[in-house]
Amino acid sequence: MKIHEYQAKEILARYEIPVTKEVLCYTVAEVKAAAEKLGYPCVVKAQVLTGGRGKAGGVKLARTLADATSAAEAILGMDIKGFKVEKVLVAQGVSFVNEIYAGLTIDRNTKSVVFMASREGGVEIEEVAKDNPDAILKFAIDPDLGITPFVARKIAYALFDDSKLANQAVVMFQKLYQVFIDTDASLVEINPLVITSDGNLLALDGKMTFDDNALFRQPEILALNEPDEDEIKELYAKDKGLSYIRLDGNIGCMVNGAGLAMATMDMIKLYGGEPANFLDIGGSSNPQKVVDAMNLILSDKNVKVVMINIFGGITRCDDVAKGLISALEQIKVKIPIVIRLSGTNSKEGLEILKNANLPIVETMSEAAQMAISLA
Amino acid sequence: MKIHEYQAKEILARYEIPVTKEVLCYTVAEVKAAAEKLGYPCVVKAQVLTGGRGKAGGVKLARTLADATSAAEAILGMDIKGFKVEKVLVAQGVSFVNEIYAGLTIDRNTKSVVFMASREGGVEIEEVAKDNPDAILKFAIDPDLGITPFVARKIAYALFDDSKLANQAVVMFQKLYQVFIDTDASLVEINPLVITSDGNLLALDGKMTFDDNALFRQPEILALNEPDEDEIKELYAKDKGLSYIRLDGNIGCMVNGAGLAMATMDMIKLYGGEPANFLDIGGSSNPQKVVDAMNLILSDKNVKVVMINIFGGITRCDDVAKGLISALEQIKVKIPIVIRLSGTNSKEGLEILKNANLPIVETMSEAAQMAISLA
Amino acid sequence: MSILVNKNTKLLVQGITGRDGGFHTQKMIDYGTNVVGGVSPGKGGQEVHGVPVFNTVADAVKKTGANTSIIFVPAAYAADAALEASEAGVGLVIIISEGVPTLDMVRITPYLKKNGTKLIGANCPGLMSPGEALVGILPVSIFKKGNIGLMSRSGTLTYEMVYQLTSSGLGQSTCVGIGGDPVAGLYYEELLQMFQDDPDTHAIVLMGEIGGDAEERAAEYIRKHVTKPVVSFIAGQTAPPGKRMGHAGAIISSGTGTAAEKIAAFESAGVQVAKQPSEIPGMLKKLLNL
Amino acid sequence: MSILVNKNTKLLVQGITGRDGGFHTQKMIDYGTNVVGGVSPGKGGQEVHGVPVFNTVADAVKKTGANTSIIFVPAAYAADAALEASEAGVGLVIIISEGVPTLDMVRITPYLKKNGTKLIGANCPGLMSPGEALVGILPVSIFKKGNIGLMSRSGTLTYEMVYQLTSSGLGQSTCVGIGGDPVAGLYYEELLQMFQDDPDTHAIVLMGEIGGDAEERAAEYIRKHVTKPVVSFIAGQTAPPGKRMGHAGAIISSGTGTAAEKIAAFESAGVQVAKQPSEIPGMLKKLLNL
Repeated sequence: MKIHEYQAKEILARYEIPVTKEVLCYTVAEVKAAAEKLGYPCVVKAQVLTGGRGKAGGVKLARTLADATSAAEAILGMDIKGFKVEKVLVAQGVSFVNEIYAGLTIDRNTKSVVFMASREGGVEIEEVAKDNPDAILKFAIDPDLGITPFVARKIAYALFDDSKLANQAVVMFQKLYQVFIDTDASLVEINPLVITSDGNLLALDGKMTFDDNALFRQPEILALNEPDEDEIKELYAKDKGLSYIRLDGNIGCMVNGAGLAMATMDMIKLYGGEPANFLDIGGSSNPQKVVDAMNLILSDKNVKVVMINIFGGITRCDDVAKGLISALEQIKVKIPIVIRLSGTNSKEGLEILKNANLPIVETMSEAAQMAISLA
Repeated sequence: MKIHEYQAKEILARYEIPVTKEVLCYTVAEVKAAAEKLGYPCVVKAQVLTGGRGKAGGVKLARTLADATSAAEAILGMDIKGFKVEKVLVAQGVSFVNEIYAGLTIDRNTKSVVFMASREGGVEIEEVAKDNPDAILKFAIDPDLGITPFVARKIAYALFDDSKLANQAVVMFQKLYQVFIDTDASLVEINPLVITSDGNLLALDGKMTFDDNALFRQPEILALNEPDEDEIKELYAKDKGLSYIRLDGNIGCMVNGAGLAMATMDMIKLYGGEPANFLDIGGSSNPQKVVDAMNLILSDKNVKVVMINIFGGITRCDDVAKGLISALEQIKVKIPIVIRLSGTNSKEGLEILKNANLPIVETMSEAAQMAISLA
Repeated sequence: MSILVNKNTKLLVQGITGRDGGFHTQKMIDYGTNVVGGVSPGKGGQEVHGVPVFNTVADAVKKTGANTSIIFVPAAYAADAALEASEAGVGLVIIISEGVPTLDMVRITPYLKKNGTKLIGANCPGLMSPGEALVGILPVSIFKKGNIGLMSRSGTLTYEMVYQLTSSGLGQSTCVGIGGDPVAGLYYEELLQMFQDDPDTHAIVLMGEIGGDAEERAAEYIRKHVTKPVVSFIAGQTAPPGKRMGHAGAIISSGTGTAAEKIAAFESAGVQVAKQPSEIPGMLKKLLNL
Repeated sequence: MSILVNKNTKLLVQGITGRDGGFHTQKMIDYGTNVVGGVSPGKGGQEVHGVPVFNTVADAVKKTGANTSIIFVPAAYAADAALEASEAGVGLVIIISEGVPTLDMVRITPYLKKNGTKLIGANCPGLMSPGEALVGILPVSIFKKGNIGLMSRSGTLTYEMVYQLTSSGLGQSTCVGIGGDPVAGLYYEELLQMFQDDPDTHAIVLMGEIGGDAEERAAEYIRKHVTKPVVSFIAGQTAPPGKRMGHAGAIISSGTGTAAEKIAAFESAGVQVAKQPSEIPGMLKKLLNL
């Protein structure tokens, strides 16, 4: 789950990590008032749940009220990678001498939280990683210890030559790790973390994403969620135990298992078709899921055919078949359906489908080819 | 550091561990009011910082107001092992079917916190340990994990056959460990932990002691301290960086190092003398410490001679010597002093003492024998 | 032979009294897996499908000598269940549960390592050694005893692959679903080594996915340590960038983890990569001269 | 020879810029110990008694190859300093600092063990291998190179004992002050084994204290594993029960840890126990036929 910059910085501030003075605004009038209050220069920043807003013109410096006004007019309502800008953050301009990168994420290889730090902050860390990988320091955090003071010192003295800054960083980095752990984050990033002209550390930007699997125990984080239209559908799906992502094609897919779902999409594309969605009905065997899944697929008006690809493991084929029958009784499905069913209780499942006179094929590639021909 | 039962139970209650309803009382009148409020039967319990109050008559059951009154009159002001009872706890009588023991302490051998549990609660655990050691279950807690739910379940299902009680215990035991960790305890004990007649767990008694080394980071615990007269002296000493325990003899001892201090006492006893105190001036070399130590020794009017036994390691003999001269200038010491000084900078130290014309001997046993002859 | 699970496996089922735990316990018993006990706190003393249930893993291990445990408990409790199995001396733990918080996995990893407990999963279908033991939720009917070792980040994709192999007459030594979560137990490298060391595995199928760099690392490992033929398939070749496809593992972040990068890494390590699973049996037959 | 510290010791001093750290650094250098560096965060680049100071132990180890570290930092920071040394690969850490919270020691113990770092202390005087190295705060003048190994829970009692040994012409291989805290690093058993294995240690002196059961365990260990002569002294024989004598270790709790119990345990393991330290040299001479 993603949150906005302003939300991330509110969390950082709660942990006493210094952030810029700023005001969240929804209208041009609010931006004007905020700019007058904060003084100049100030920065007007689009709040959208996607990266690359800078390049898209979503961040503007304002030296005057007129600047702030025109920035607000330009940014509010702007479209950034399909996201409409509905609010902006007006932040006090800060004079700084240096930009640092500090971020925490999960490292699959060491199976631990890793603290990434670089003296080359202010740009996208992926670019630094590509151009100058040695400029990124990585510290795997022992989960039994966390960031103890000595670990924080190691990072701090690698980033700062000045011991006053290092001391500030030691405190800040320990808090940053605490934020990560306390919120079940998957990313906590301050970029840039600046050294102000008066020699203090300050978070100019903040980014946080969270582990969806842990949201059940993070009600405060969950409350920050602001899903867009597609995400609402995805969340609705998640709520039903489904994993759904809308795509642009016309072949609706219902598959159990993410890998098989991806392979199904690959197969459709391989034979020249276009999948309308990724839809994983997951690893449990509740018939209602199939009903929900069918509703979800049919809510997309582009869908011309539904391809069902079930390989039964924990999901029993007879339950899938019952769910299908039930779904087709509830919803009038006017478009063709192609079904491929195999695995646990497949015999019972196929029997049920045969009785209901539904089209069944044996292999994935057959199913894909038939679906394409019917689309 | 020790605290009273009522203080321990206040801490347990803060962690939502169920404890008996009770009222702390300082006077007979307060006990009467409390008993009337809580109802009968109730229990009147002496609050003293020592064990064995039960055997000493410090715990009495009251079935009527008259009982409560006479219990209060008997217990308030009572002397238990040299501790005067200044307050009592009046606790609601509880009907129970079984008594359990649950306690946490530090185990030197596994170097971890150990959870001790026994179905034979209600008596002193040391007696159970002696008579029926198998009745005490010990679970060393991995410090990296703490009491995770599964560890709590292991303990709970070893103690309880009923799963309702086990479930209560799982929650309680995790909290009990949290109390231990959060407060830097050295002992947290519920004995008895009873199963009430209506099938719930309830702490009838509570005992906690704390790690003196950690009190610097436990201001709330430190605030609970109620030292007696001897302890005030000991605390005063601790505050000065000294470790002092008053004893009944007449030979004052000033020694650096606990082991050497004990060996010095042993030596005095071996030659037929009686030490007046244990006094360790510790491992640093601050001359003021010697002044403070001398003041402390001389505050005991039984002291007839002072034996100073210094072996210099981190404590430099020249500092000790300077401190001695300084102390003797400040205080008019009318009783004889025997000094034995050896180790780091001993040459310089001995030189200083020689100039001040103070009596010096070479070995510990000589010093002890001379001190005894002068006492 | 096989890797990890076989006829000597003495299996414990944690969460045996749940719907899925109970259902798959029956399936595993039907296949001939030696299910020696189940664990469900508060239900000790009961029986499920003739299997005795215990309150704690420690009890169960003491009474049954279990050496492997499969976990079906709800995601919020799965990590603790794995710790419990490890503490009780279980050498191999399989977490089937889906949705285990990542930091829970991070927290338990060092403890399991310290105790020498191998972990498979979470969020995986488990293992199958045809003719030896089923320790998981895989559909047994599609398997056939043989000499292909298979590992996969995806559950159902594994079944798909096994189905293709069996249909082509290629049996399997062991099939391992390693799970799709960001932090998982045994991964490609450890399993590659086990298959390399297993005399009855003649070739290895590695089913990969977009996201992360596990396939790239596997390619490097194969180059250095694996002499047996390895073929691969990467799922998600046509997935749109930046979208999370169910598995947390399957995120294409800028510049790393794309299907193209993984395929290139494999090919440079001498691993053939199939365009669709159905190509793999043919590739294997050619490599094994069958 | 000697145990733990010798001419190959490359010593780091954590807290070198403090009063005690600086003072004892000079003493150790004077004795000939190879002090290669010091650590004091924020003071990297300075020098103390000619020794370079670093901000972190990792830096110091990288630049100096230090294999041992002695810690003089305030008690509240001592455990973290030990973790830092261990993480940086230091194989032997000695905590001199007094007053380290017990739970800090509990927390760092598994980490040091995992990293293979040996710990001495906290709240101890360190080690001395006469003629080889001083790694601690022991007064060098009283030592003499020889063949007696000595270990003690008490600092100054160690000096007293060494003084008696040296006065009687008995030199020492290594003297170890193990510290008097409830949770400490290397203890009697590990050190007994090291002395048993050290060819230049001919006899062992074990200075015990009331409280705990470490002496009883040591007696058991000696019975099973130690063939060299061991003599002992127990401090606190006349201490009143229930009182804490400075060392947290020295508490007589009901029924365990009394001097009488410890003496009985030692004697039944064939260890002679002296009534006062001055008897020990005579006992040793008799046992060694000197």
